[in-house]
Formats: sequence, C-alpha cells, structure tokens
Amino acid sequence: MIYRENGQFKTSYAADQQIFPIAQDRWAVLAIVAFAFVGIPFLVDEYLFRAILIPFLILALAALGVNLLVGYCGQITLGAGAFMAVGAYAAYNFLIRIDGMPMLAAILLGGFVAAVVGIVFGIPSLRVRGLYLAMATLAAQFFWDWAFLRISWFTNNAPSGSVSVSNLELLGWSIDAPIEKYLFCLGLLALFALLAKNMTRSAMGRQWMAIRDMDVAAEVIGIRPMFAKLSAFAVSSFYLGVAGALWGFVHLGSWEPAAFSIDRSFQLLFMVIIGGMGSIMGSFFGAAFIVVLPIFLNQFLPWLGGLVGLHISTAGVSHAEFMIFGALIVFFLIVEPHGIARLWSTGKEKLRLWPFPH
Amino acid sequence: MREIGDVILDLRGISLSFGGVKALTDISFDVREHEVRAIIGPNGAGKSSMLNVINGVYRPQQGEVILRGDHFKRMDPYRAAKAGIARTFQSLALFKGMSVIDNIMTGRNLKMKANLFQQAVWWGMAAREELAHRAKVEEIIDFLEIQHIRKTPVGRLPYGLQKRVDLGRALAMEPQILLLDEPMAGMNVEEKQDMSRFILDVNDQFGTTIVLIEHDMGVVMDLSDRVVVLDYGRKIGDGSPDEVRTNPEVIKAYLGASH
Amino acid sequence: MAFFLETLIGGLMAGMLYSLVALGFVLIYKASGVFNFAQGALVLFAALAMARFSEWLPGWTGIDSPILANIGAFVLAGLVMFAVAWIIERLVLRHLVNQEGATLLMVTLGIAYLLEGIGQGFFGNDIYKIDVGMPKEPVMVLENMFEGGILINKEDFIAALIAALLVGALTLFFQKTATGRALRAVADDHQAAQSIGIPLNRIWVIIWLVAGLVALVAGIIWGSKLGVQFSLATVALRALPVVILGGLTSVPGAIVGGLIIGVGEKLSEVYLGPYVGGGIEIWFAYMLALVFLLFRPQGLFGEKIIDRV
Amino acid sequence: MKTRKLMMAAALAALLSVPAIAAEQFFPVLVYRTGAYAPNGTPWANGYVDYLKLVNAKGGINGVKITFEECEFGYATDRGVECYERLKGKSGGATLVQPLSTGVTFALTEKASVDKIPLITAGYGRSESANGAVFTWNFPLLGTYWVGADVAIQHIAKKEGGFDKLKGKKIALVYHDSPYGKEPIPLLQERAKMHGFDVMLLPVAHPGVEQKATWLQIRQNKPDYVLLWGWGVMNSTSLKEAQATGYPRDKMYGIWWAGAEPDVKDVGEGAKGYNAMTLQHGAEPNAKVVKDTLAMVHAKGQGTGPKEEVGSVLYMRGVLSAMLGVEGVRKAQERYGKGKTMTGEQVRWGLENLNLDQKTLDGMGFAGVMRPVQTSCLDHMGSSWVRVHTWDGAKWNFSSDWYQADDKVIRPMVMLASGKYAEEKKLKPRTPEECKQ
Repeated sequence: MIYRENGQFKTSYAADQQIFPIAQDRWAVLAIVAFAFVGIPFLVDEYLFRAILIPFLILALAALGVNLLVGYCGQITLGAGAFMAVGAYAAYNFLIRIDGMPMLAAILLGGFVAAVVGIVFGIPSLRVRGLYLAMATLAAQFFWDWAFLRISWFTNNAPSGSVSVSNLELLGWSIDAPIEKYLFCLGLLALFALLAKNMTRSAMGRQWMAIRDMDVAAEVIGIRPMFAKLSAFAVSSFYLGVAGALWGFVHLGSWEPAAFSIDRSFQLLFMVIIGGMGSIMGSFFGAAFIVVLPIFLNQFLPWLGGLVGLHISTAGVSHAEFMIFGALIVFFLIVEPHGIARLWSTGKEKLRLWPFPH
Repeated sequence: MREIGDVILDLRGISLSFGGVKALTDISFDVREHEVRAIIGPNGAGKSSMLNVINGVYRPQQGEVILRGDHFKRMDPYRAAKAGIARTFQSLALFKGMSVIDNIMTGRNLKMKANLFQQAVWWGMAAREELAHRAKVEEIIDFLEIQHIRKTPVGRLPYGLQKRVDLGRALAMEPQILLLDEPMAGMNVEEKQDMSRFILDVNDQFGTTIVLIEHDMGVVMDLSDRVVVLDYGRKIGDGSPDEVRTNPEVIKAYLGASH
Repeated sequence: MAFFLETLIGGLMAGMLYSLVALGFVLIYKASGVFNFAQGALVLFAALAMARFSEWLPGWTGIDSPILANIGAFVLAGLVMFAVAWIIERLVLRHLVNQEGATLLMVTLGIAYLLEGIGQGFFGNDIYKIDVGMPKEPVMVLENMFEGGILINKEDFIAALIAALLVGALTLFFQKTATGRALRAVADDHQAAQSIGIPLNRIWVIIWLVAGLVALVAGIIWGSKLGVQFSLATVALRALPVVILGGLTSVPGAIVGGLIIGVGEKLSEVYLGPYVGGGIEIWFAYMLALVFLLFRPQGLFGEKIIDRV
Repeated sequence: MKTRKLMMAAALAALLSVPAIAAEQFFPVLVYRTGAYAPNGTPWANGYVDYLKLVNAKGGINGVKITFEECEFGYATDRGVECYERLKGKSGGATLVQPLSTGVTFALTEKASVDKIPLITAGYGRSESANGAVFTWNFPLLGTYWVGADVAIQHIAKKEGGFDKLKGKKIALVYHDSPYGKEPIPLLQERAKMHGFDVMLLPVAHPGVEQKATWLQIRQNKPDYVLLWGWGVMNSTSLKEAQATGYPRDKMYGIWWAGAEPDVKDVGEGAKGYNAMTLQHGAEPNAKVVKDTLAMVHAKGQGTGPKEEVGSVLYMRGVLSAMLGVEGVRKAQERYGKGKTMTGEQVRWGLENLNLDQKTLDGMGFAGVMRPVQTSCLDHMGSSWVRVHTWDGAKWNFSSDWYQADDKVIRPMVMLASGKYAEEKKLKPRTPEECKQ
C-alpha cells in the first residue's frame, strides 16, 4: 500500500517527462544520494572506501559509458578498457606537460581525447556489426595496450612504462584522504549519471535506441546511422575516458597499461549485462555486483568452510570464486537475460500492486 | 477538401537486381499530389522493393526518381526523409525496446534542433523542444486512439496495435508522401476497417499523398484513386481501379498466381 | 630470401595451429549460433585432463608404456569432453533457445569461468607436460639452395599436418555421414531441421562434443608445445581474428583465415616490428582482420548479410 | 541462569584476553596461486609461509608469535591493492608487505608510505628504490634488476675474456612487455655505451606464449647472447622456441625470475646449458633451514605445499624473503623492546639497520645459501651478491663465482632516477642527519 502512485495525477507533459515520474521513486533516490554524500562518510572505514566504494564508483561510471554504447545504441564493444587507458594516459599528459593544469580539467580533457579516439575506432561500426564489430573493438584494445607500452612519449619516458600522479587538488581542495577521494568520485558520478539520464530520455537517446532496435527503420525516419553510432561511441568513450583517468589518478595513483587490459573490458561488459542493458540504474547494480562479489566470496568461503570444519586453501577459494562467478553469470542469463535492473522493476511492479494481486 | 494535383513523384525506368536476380525491370509510373496510389501484384512481384527504391533503402541500377522536379539517380533514406517521405513497414520495424510515445517521438527527430550538450543538461531549448513535440505526439496518439498504451513498450503490444504505432511514427514526420507497406496484413475485418478509416482521414485531413501496397483487393479498390500492377518485377497495368480490374494481363497474372 | 621463406613457412604453420582453435569456434557457431568464447577454456580444460590423466594412469593401472598411457589418457579426456558437452547442453543451452546472440556470448563467458575454475581446481594449477613424442629439434632443408638452408620447426610441421588431417576428417564427417548431414541441416535452418525430425538437443551435444574433441587435439598440440597451464586459454584470443577473417560459418574460412593471419602477423613482426619497437603481432592480426572486414563485412567465406525490410 | 551467564562471560573474557598476553606479529601474505603466473607464484608463497611457520615452531621472534593471512590476487594489480587494503589493518596492523609483483609494488609505493608499512621487494620492484633517502618505505633487499643486468654483462665479459672484448658484440634482451621486463633496459643501454656492444630489444606480450616471431628475429640477427627477462610461462616458451630455432641455450642468461624449476621443468633436456642469475641462492635441498623446515613443519603435517617442492629455487626465494622480514622485526625488537609487537614504523627501522653477518646467517641455517646483508638508512638494498647457475637437464647447478654489481655504474643511475622521482612527487629526500634519529 505504501508504494502506490494512486492520486498522483500529472497535469502537464513536463511532469510526466520527469526522470522519476512516481513521487516515491523520486524521494527514495534523493534520499539514497543524500545518504551517499552525507551519511556514508560517517559510517564507513578506510578499507571500505579504498577497496570497495571508490572502485565501485569509478567502475560504475565506466559501466555507464559501456551501457550507453552497448545497452542503448546496441553496438557491442570488447575494447572498453582501451578507452579507459586512453583517458588515463591523456589526462596524465595534460597534467604533467601543461604547467598549472587543474586536475579536474585534465581528467575532463582526458575524456575528450578518449571521445575522439572512440569516434575513430567507431568508424568500423558503420560497416560491420554484431560479433564482427566486437572484434573490431578488440583491435582497439590490443592496439592501445601496445601503444602505451611501446611509445614512451605517452608515459613521459618513464623507463618502466609505469606512470604515477600525486598531490591531487581541486580548486585548492587537496584530495588525499579516502573520504575526499570518495566524495570527489561520487560527485562526478552523480553529475555524469544525471547527464546520461537526460541524454537517454531526449532525442539523442531515442536515436541510439532506434538504431539498436531496427537500424533500417531508423534510417527511413531520418536518423543518420553514422551520426547516431559515432555520437554513441564518442559519449561512451568520454565516460570511459573520465573513468579511466579517475581509476589511474584517484584509485591506483600509479598504473601501467595492464590496469586497463582486456580483462577490464570483459569485466565492464559483464557489469552491463548482469546489471541490465539499456538501464542507467542497471549500470550501478552491475558494478556493485561485480566489485563486491569476488571480495565477498573471498571472505565468505573460508568462513563457510570453517563452519563445517573444512579448511579451504587460498587457491581453493580462488578456484571456487571462478566457478561461482561463472555459474552465477550463467544462472542470471538463464533466469533473467535483462539483468538485475529488470528484476528490480519487476519487483517494483509487484510492490505497486501489493497487497492486491491485480 | 482534397483535390488531386500535379505529379509530385515520378519514377522513370527503374531497374533493380540483387546479384543476378532481377527484382524490378524498367518500371515507370507517377504519383500525383493528394492522391491515394496503390501498388498491387502477386507475392514476389517487387512491390516492397519498389517502396524501398522510392525512399532510398535500395539503390536501383538504372532509372531515376524525380521528386517535385528534382532528379535523383539514387535516393538515400535520410534525404528522402528530409524531403517529406515517410513509410511504414510490412514486417513490423518498430523499435521494440521503446515505449509507444518514444517510438512516435523518433518520428519528430528531424524537427528537433537542440544539440547533444543542451540535451544532456536538459535545459533551455532541449527541454522546450521535448515539451512541444510531446504535445504534437499526443495529438497523433489521440488521432490513432491509442492513449491507453502510450507508456507500454511496443514489443509487448498485439500486432494490430503495433501496426497503428507504425503508422503513428510515420505520421509524426508530418510527411507529404506516405508509403504504406501492407498496412492491413494479418488483421481481422474490424481492424482493417479501423485502419482504412485512419488512412482515409490522413489523406483527407492533412492532404497527404499516399502510396499503398495491399493484398486485399476490396480495400485497394475502395481506397485508391489509381493502381499500378506489378508482376515478376515488371509493370503490367496502370490506371483507375476499374481499368485495372478489366485489364486482361492483370487477370491472367492473378489467375495464374492463384492456380 | 632464405629468411623470408623461413618466416613465411613459420607463419603458415603458426596459422594452421590458430586454425585448429578457430575450427572450434566455427563448428559451434555454425550449428547453434553461439559465439563460443569458452573455446579457449575448453582447450585448457581438455589439455589439463590429457596431461593429468597421462600422469596418473600409470599409477592407477600399473601401465608402464608411455604410449599406452597417452592413449588411455586421450580416451579418458575424450570422455570428459563428452561429459562437458552433455552438461553444457543440459544445464545451459537447453534453457537459452532463441535468445539473442549477445546473451549467448555472455553465457559462454560464464562457462569459460566455470571451466577455468573447475579445471584448475580439479586438475591443478601448476605447469604440466604433455609428451606425445613430438620432435623438438629443428631440421634444415634446401641447404644446397640457400646458404645455411631453411629452418623448419619439426614440431610445428607435424602439428600443421595433424591440423590438416583433422580438417579433412571433419569435412568428410560433415559430407558423408548421416549425423554430419543432420548437423548441416541444423546449421542452415533450426526450425526446418526440427520439423523434419532432427532432434536439436542431441545435435547440440554432438556439436559441442566435436568442438570439445577439436579442443582436445588443439590442447595436446599446444600443450605439448607450450606446456599445459592457465595461459593456454588465451590462445583463443589469437584465434579470434582468424575466425573473423575467415567468416564465422565457414570451415575452409577458418583454414584460409588462419594461414593469412599467421603469415601476416609473422611477416609484420619480423619486417615492420623493429621499426616501431616490436610486439605488434597481436594487434596487427586484429587490424588485418579489420581491414578485410571493411571490404567484406561477413568475412572472406561468410554468408552474405542482406538487409530485408 | 545468572551463574551460567557469568561463567560464559568469564570464559569469553578469558578467550579474548589470551591473545593480549602473548604478543603477536601480523604478516599479510599476498599470493597468486591461480591464473597465468600460478606455477611461479605458488612455490614462492609456500616457502614464505613455511618459513613463518618454522619461526613459530622455533618459538617465534623472541617469543612473539607470527600470525599471517593469505590473500589471493592472481597477479592483478587492482586485486593486489584490494588485498593490501584489506589486510593492512588486520590483527593489530600489518608488519610489512611483500607483493611479489612489480605492478603492485608501483601501486603500493605511495600508499605504503602513508600507512607507514614497509614494502619489501626482494629481487624485484623499482631499481631506483634502493635509495632509501627518497624511497623511505621500499626495501629492494638483496638486489634489483639493475644489479641482475649488471652482473649478467660482467659474466658475459668474463666469458669473452674482458670488457674490451664486448665491443661489436650483440646482446638481445627478450623481455616481458611490462614495467618488470623494461626495468633492465636503462642499465643495459648504459653498459652498451661503456663497452660498445649492441642491445637488441625484443618485447613479448603478456602472457608470453607467442614468441615465434621473436625467435625468428633472433635467428636472423644472430645475437651473441640472449638475456631472458620473463615470468611465468613466458620463460619455458622462450626456451622451447630457442630449441626449435636452434639457438644455443648456453648463450642464454635469465634473470633470477627466469631461473627456477617451473621455467625449465617441462623443457627438460631441451633447456640443458641454460644459465640464470641467482638472487644469491639457487636450489638448496641440503641447506639446514630446509632440513629444519622438513623436520619441524612438514613432518608435523603443517607443510603448506608438497614436500618435494621444499628447497626448490622459488621456494627458497620465498624463504629468504620471509627471513628478511622476520629479521627486520627482530632487529626492531632489539631497539624497541624484545617480546613486543612491533609497528610498521619500528620494523622499518629494523629493516634499515639489518646487519646479518655470515655467522648469524649460518646459525639460522643459511650457510652456503647466502652472503651477508647490511642495510642502512640510505641503502635499502643491503647487498648485491649474485651467482650464476646452469640447468643440466635435471637440476640447477652453480656455474660461477660470486659477483657483485658495479656500484660505479649503478649508483649514479639510482641517484638520477630517484632524484627525478622525488622531484615529480615533490618529496624532500632524507638527509643523513635525519637518518640518525
């Protein structure tokens, strides 16, 4: 009875076009965001910040980027990690090569460079699609893996090829403590999530989804596939680039190309599929699931083994982690191919009708 | 009221083939402003290919399309859309993952001018545009009597309603020429009546020129002003419904096809 | 010239080895429309089974002869692959009929994780040896034509021969046997095949079994070359450009694609690599495949994609 | 009812108070027992943990028991960072960290100094971190990659009959394409300038199973020597390709991470004659510490890995690494109180003031395994002794005398690189005065 929209009549199209048309949703989301900004910093210890929350925020941003491309525009990518790498290394170069470059500006510029690179590697999408396109994006992955290892200019001629950034500062606010890093990432994520939501609910988003659902029909009503696809690549890569820069600057502090390897690309795709393709909320679910699950299993399995008097070795835990992770993916895809976001909305649907079944 | 005007669309000597297979051979016919023009013919006659040539999905090897006096060797879908040609599809080509409103809103795409950044911040022009076009889309929804399903993802709708949404999406473009590819295929009698009414209303109220492919002869003869008959990619008849009905070659093709 | 020939031959042979892995992709995609990202994991799994069984068998049964142990291990590993195929069909594919390609691809990624976990957990995660008596030393040929002759890697040469034989056998299997014809029918049209009474489920078990056996052969060859350990699963990434170049549905495509990619990447690495710092062969293979794709979006031998409206 | 509650409370209190009485020292253990590098990571981890168990079996560090917890990170940098974050605060705080991954070392270098946890990277990590004035929390004990590369060149020069004979020679470096593999390049280039030989760089992409083109190039260019800077499966693949292209294995020299049993085991005879630098020790089945471990740990069924592995090269690397950490704690106790739990900061002092002379080492069972180590506030490496060992088809045998890296070559490079780092990070290097505190 609590979660009902009865009596909420909309008197204008503007009210109907809101991000969360149902009042309860609006309040719940506002409360969660407020809690994330104000509540969590007081409740959480350093480990949670550094090992779970910060990676979660950054990877959620990256997953959002992948979701815009894969979930909304229907272009499969297996090279997401490469665009994170481009963002990270570009931001690094802006920061160290231009005196007085503010950190935030460097990160955003990194995003823009990634967007440009994204457009270039999106060009094959105009001609090839589906699995063949996925392979084209793999080419991007391997190329940039190589480029950042081999072209020493990108790494400021660091002999080892590893670069590092420190003394993060935003308008005089020095971002050192985990809590500051957390708030910085959270702020960026909230902003970019809002922008993404706006894009997807306006003309641009409809163009992307039209291309995804039926590209020939989209063309016939005057959507230019080239513009729609490349803009999706650009926006997606921008998000990935910013996320990559954050991953390098804020989370790792010092990194090498392996931080953005093909494993990362797969991981991001997993997040989108498990979380829910074509759903902003799904990107968050997916990122949370993938970040937390291995850590959870890692701690939970030995404990579980201990309960039944079984000592599980480190390797055993890790193997079990592989198996459970794989099994969960398979299970999810069989039970709900549209991801956690769909489960969530089905649940809401039920709640809306509760306690009356119809 | 509507009054049939000059030739608005003229097709001259169109030939189209896929690999070695000839789909259309040297076909010419014209379409006048405000009229309802039907293309009929047995299965595989090349009717859909004809529509695809008109709005540039297929590129003919020979011939040209003349639209309001502009000659096009090859049309492309974007230019066709800009020039005011809209169409519906035989096998449904709706955007399945999107709601009815969003599907019809895509039809307003060409008329929306806000750029990506304005859309991302949902401010000024972008927000105003969304509102204005939403109002327009609601008009179409009212016209097609599909208010109750406006928020439903089209993938979940029954076939007949999907056909209506398809029409709605085309209408949202405010087209001058509307190409309808078997708008009534697979419908029951009642649905067919509804659809016929919508088509005539569109033609009547907005003066939209309509090019129509249909199998149901009764419907075709009732609705259309002039009819083109295709068989195996060649034109075998052209004229008023009555003329076509008595054309011996047409009769032969249809009898042959039914045997 | 001699060196160019050597590189060329090396590339051709490497290409044959890629083809062997690519073949697994093609078989499964052809019959079930699944792009099987778990092919690499299958190779690892099969090789682990083979290596460990040949190590354990003498202890279990008292067989001394390494040949018998190898044969026994091959049979056992084959049975294991059959079980894997059966379980995958039972627990996974059966529930995913008519799902989208992306979903199926993701499922195989899940299967890959599962296989990697089970394989390492059950068979161990050290580096193991498969010794089927492959010669390791090189031979020199055409010594009277070129100074120093041309070096041929005997092991690769034999591996390439085996790969060729396997392709021949598979072609025969597809053309001449009833099962093969049923497989082809399924590949052409699922529904039509079902309507004439071909049991889809059994066909899927068979095709995954065949792919598993191909993975076993690939695992033995690669495992004997590289040693059996986790990285074996990554050979799948080397085979991907081959599949793409050759076309997802074509067995000959997998072979020709393999040869082109093999030669292309070795020549590029040897002749282009030194100018840009080396290590270019992986992305060069992908770029090469990509360039081909831009001209033929369905791959060299793939079926042409026609848009219907 | 009430009494029972009271009793339970008392029991609980007793349980809780026990650890408080006996001091404990917590060692986080970052390992990789799965994934592409597991064959190499596992024996190291087993040796590391076995040694900690051995110390406990012998009564701990002056009575302080060692506790430890493993965390698997699969050689992935971000997982390694997560492990570090998870374990650093556990059980009263981490004593020190040994990540066994150059990537994780890079990522932790700054975090560790904030958390005040010493980072021991025995035989890996950043070469310039030997400068303790700048890298105050890093300890590349026993040797860095520059030491390894320098000795490799010295050894080659000796075989050729002097450094002047190196002129015009060609030396190829086949390396893992990562920060790890790239570390030796600056030193080799420096030496190449000094002696007039050519360096040919041949990167191999992770994980290193595709080297055909690399070895074709070696066959084409016929370098006089090949240095191998691989890890995991890359090493055995290199040896197999060398065999397949007919490159003489006795002209190949590996770094100490490319000179253990997993690298040559499945190549067997094919790797005969292959050489590798050692981080002092080789395979040491006869060392007293190994016998002690077998008797006091494995015989009691507490062995971490299989018995056969005890004493193998990477196992010994783990033992040495653990020993250095334990000795750091012991040294710290000498100053801050025997039998007490040491903090990370105190352990750093201990590691900076290590002075393990031959007698002490021999007493601990490391006779013949290693030579003395003496660190200081400015020198965090402590020693640069290296030997060469050679695979005879079945086992590793030492094949050279002891070498020491040439300080005249390495020192300026360390100072230059660490100076650049300090400048980038806006760090003020410690002065000798500060060190005395």
